[in-house]
Amino acid sequence: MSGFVALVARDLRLVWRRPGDVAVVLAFFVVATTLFPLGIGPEANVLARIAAGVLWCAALFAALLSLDRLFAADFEDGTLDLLLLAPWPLELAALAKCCAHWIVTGLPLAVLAPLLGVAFGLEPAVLLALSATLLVGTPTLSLIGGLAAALTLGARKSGALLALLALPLCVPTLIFGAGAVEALATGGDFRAHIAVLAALALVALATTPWAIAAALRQAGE
Amino acid sequence: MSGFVALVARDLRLVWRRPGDVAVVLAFFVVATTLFPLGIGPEANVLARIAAGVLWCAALFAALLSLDRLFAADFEDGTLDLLLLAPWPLELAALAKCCAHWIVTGLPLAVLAPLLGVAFGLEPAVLLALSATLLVGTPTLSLIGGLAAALTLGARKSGALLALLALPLCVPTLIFGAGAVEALATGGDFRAHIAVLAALALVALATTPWAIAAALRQAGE
Amino acid sequence: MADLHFLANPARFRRFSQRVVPSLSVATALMLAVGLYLALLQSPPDYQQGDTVRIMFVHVPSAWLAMAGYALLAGLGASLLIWRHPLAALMARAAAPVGAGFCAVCLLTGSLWGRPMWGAYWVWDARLTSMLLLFFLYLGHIALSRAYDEPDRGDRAAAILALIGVINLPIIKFSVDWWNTLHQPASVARLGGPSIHPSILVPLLWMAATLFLLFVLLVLLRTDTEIDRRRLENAEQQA
Amino acid sequence: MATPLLEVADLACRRGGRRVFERLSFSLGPGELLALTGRNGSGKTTLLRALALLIRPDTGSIHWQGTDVAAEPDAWRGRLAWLGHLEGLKADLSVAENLLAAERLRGAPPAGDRLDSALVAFDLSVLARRAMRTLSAGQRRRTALARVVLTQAPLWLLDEPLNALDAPAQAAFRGALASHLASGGLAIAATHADLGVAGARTLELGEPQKASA
Amino acid sequence: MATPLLEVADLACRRGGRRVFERLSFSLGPGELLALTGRNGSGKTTLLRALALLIRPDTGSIHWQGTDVAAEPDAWRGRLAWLGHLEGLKADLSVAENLLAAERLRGAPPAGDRLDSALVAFDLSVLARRAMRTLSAGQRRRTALARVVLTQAPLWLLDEPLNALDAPAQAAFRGALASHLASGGLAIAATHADLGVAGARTLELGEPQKASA
Amino acid sequence: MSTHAVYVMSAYLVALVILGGLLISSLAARQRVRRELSARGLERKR
Ligand code: HEM
Ligand SMILES: Nc1ncnc2c1ncn2[C@@H]1O[C@H](COP(=O)(O)OP(=O)(O)OP(=O)(O)O)[C@@H](O)[C@H]1O
Ligand SMILES: Nc1ncnc2c1ncn2[C@@H]1O[C@H](COP(=O)(O)OP(=O)(O)OP(=O)(O)O)[C@@H](O)[C@H]1O
Ligand SMILES: [Mg+2]
Ligand SMILES: [Mg+2]
Repeated sequence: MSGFVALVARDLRLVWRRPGDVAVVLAFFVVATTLFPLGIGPEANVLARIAAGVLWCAALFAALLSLDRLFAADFEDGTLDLLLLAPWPLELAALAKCCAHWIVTGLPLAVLAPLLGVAFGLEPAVLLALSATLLVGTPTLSLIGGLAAALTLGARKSGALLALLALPLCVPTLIFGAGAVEALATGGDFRAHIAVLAALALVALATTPWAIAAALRQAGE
Repeated sequence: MSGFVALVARDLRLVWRRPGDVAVVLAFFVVATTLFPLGIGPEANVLARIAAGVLWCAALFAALLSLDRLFAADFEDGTLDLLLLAPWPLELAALAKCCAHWIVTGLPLAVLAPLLGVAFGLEPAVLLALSATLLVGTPTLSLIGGLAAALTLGARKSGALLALLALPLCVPTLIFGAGAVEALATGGDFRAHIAVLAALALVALATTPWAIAAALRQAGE
Repeated sequence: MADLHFLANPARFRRFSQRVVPSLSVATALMLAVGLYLALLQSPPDYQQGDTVRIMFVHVPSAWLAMAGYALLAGLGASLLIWRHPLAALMARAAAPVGAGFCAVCLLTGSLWGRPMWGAYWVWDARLTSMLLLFFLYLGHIALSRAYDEPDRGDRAAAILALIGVINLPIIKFSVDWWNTLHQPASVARLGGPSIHPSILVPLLWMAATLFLLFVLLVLLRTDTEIDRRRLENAEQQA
Repeated sequence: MATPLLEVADLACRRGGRRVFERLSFSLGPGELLALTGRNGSGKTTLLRALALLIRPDTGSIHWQGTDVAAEPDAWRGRLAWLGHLEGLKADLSVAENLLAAERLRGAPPAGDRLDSALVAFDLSVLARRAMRTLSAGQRRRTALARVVLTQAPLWLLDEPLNALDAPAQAAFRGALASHLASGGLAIAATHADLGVAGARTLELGEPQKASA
Repeated sequence: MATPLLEVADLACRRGGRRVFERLSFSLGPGELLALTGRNGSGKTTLLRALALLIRPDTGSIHWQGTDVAAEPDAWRGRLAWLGHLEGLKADLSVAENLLAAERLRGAPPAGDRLDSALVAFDLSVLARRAMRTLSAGQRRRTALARVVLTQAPLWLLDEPLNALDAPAQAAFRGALASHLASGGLAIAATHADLGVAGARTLELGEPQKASA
Repeated sequence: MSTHAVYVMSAYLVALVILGGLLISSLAARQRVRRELSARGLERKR
């Protein structure tokens, strides 16, 4: 357990040493979101209609973009060997890395998204709902993305490969995340959507750490 | 000149060694495009309305995702030092790298995009126009993305930083690319849009190689 | 020594496949000839869908085989990771493109069916979408297993992916179903109901059996090739 | 010879389908150093990684105090200190932070004044607060050696520990190694140079057929 | 001493705001080897990078046959062979492909049978078609040395060339270096070990105040 | 066949191309690998 805390702390410290990295992911989120109005055109009714979907897609891309180095840096400089040699379960280490990743991306994304939603003309209640879905949904993205990052360790061109592996697995989260916001806006069952999101997060939590650990072990060979 | 050809050939050979890499970028393009209907919902009229914007944005992301390793691999294994020490202009080397990148991403993206357009319910003429705009527009993306990749060399989390740097610079291309398709669909001036796209490509060609070379020299220090 | 260990299971597999493949090929070819006759000539046009119903005879079996194929990948993945069964890796490598191929057939024939029936090659319907995502899962598996220099590592990484993917498949299917029912376009026509007329059911089942045999044949052939290829690589490395 | 703590029997490994060594057996008692030598590509790194359970050997067994290490991998890992070709140091953290983080990752409490003495031993005190990325090759290597010393693990696995070290740093390493051995520790080191420790045993890896000791 | 080809005058470099060396002057004639020695962090790598124009020196000048190299950087680069801490080899290409690609990148025609002799010289013939990523540390280093030999450049800049090499490979390197020098080439090599070349000059870098030669 | 024959025929054609392509490429790969094996004097065991 102390190793878990130490690993989260070390990753956060590494980020703290370069606060720009988080800023960059968030900035990417903002820029990507604003691209769509540029590509699509400024009609207000179309924009409000697609806002939740676009924001969720942008959050997904932002999370994935920041994931490609999750284990790669440790792999390339030899730290992964040290993690593999640490005398406590690798599954915990995997979880710690994903946890740190969520703290520095998922959490800020959830805070930031409502601000962008304003630009798409969303209602205050919908903005809150957007934030809530991201809060519940992004841990799943970090876990699934972490698995994809571990699986692609040592493979070349891992950026695009990672996205190819992670995106289909993230689809349910995306659907229920954007769907929840949509449900609130159109009078559907918001609660049920959030419950499904939470269930997805639990499934991911129960399965991915083992898979990530297995992937890391074979990357170390 | 022979060095230019050699560099393009070497990069293409590296890709040829792993033909999957190109396939992966294209697959990412396809997967990313399909995410939007999933986030936004399946209504055919909304989807057709936003198709050009979404496809252009997805092409942009695909190009950027595949860019993050453009110089990074050469940087990390010391090949960049060798390029810097090669007795011919670094500007040519920069151009060669971007050229190879365009051949393996921009070109296939332009071929693939119309097929995806079908899923959004676009007309045949619009599909052709989409392909044409991508053909003229993607070289600009490769050049600008190459500049961003060079600027972020040695920075950590370069994936997101790269995207952040490149995206704003790519906005004009995106607007005129998506705008051209839109213009054709709504009876606007398609020719004028394409002309602007071509002009943007020429400007990029005339400026970025120098900037990339400067950035690479900087990274070598 | 190690070569013998490596070949222990593959050798047995090869004896088996060599006995089966010739008769299997003949059986598949004969059944295909009969099946095509049943599907294209003998069976009557549907009263509602006209001749397009004939697309069903390839479309539906490919859908079944594509789904069964991914389950096979997951099973092979488990047997590679848990029992380190050397043949499992080779067979997974052989089976993934075959499954992806059947998935592509299902998607494309479905599209070609959709155009006359729905007026569009593609609609964002639940079934279509989840099939598309299955195709992506196949692509990810294929790309991952070939993304490494050491084939063993690609095999194991892909095995992990297949296991997680198969957990996710029902989740994907269920979520896509729910997603779609929110905005279901009313125009989606669907044959079905409990009673399919025997004049359609017979060719359908016949083609399903035929394509199943083809699937098995392809996997056997490709596994055989993978064994040889692995031996070739080993020989190259030893040299 | 002291009673063997570590017993390796009949080990065989392959890399990329090629047999690197086979029928390799040796044992090591407290206070003993085993120097791995051999041509480039003879399998020194491979052997070290197999001992650390980072790669799975083809055949063979590794026993520590009579029990198979594969049975309790976490306990075994707790007994190892590892120095690879790659140093495993974060470019963005300072020397001291890197050492502290490595200790904590092993689950050990922060090192306190042991840290200071390790820094002094490898002449790193003035560099302690410099970011790793600004260090020279030898300075990085010294930091990695300080991490090895800090683990207080009974068995050191070292891959070419003298690489990039200047003469005083080599002497510092020899001193640290000697006191590790004197206090009953074990060490296995791959090297092309003389480690300069009296009474070291040597295992020369060669062509697969020849390897044994 | 032969007439100097390379003249370095009053060179000073800083890294991260810290002065590494200053007032460094030396000259080198045909057939001469300059061994850079000094403590870890004394600036050997920095000096080599400055000579290759990879970093910009604070003050000072570098002349080749009397002309300032900064005036014609491309021509100067054509005269250099570079071996850094990092090898600059592509993990996905084979040994032979890496060597050919490096040659072509220098703008030279494909090396032909020179390639074979370089492979033979460093005992790489059997590895020629193996992908770089499957090689051991020393095998990689030998490939990098073969690349240096292939350039046929008059001035070799080598950063710790003996790293990770086994004894036969070290001998092969010494032989290649000797014949390079015998044919009138120049070489500057940072090293902590003895390069084993008779008549080599040594430049010891030290604390900034002390550096000069 | 009547109105929609185009779609039916192209559906069967697509299936033929994909599945036939799989079959042909499988056979070709098998031939190629076997030839290389025997070129190396490694006749197939059993
Ligand atoms: C790209 C488009 C399409 C895709 C991806 C697709 C996918 C599928 C899948 C996965 C199944 C198997 C379901 C199961 O047995 O569990 C299936 C069955 C079926 N599809 Fe499609 N389909 C497509 C288009 C169409 C069209 C246009 C029609 C006709 C209007 C159609 C009619 C059927 C029928 C009749 C079945 C069998 C129904 C049953 O036995 O449950 N499909 N399709
Ligand atoms: N990842 C790999 N894939 C395939 N073969 C490998 C791999 N790593 C090493 N090898 C091969 O295994 C053999 C042993 O390599 P190893 O790294 O153990 O050698 P070493 O004794 O450490 O050599 P060096 O002195 O050069 O470091 C070498 O022939 C090498 O080419
Ligand atoms: N990127 C950098 N930023 C700041 N300082 C640096 C950087 N690189 C090196 N230094 C510092 O400059 C000095 C000289 O480093 P250099 O790498 O030239 O040493 P060196 O003589 O090659 O040492 P070694 O024998 O360890 O390789 C060292 O004190 C080092 O800490
Ligand atoms: Mg080694
Ligand atoms: Mg140095």
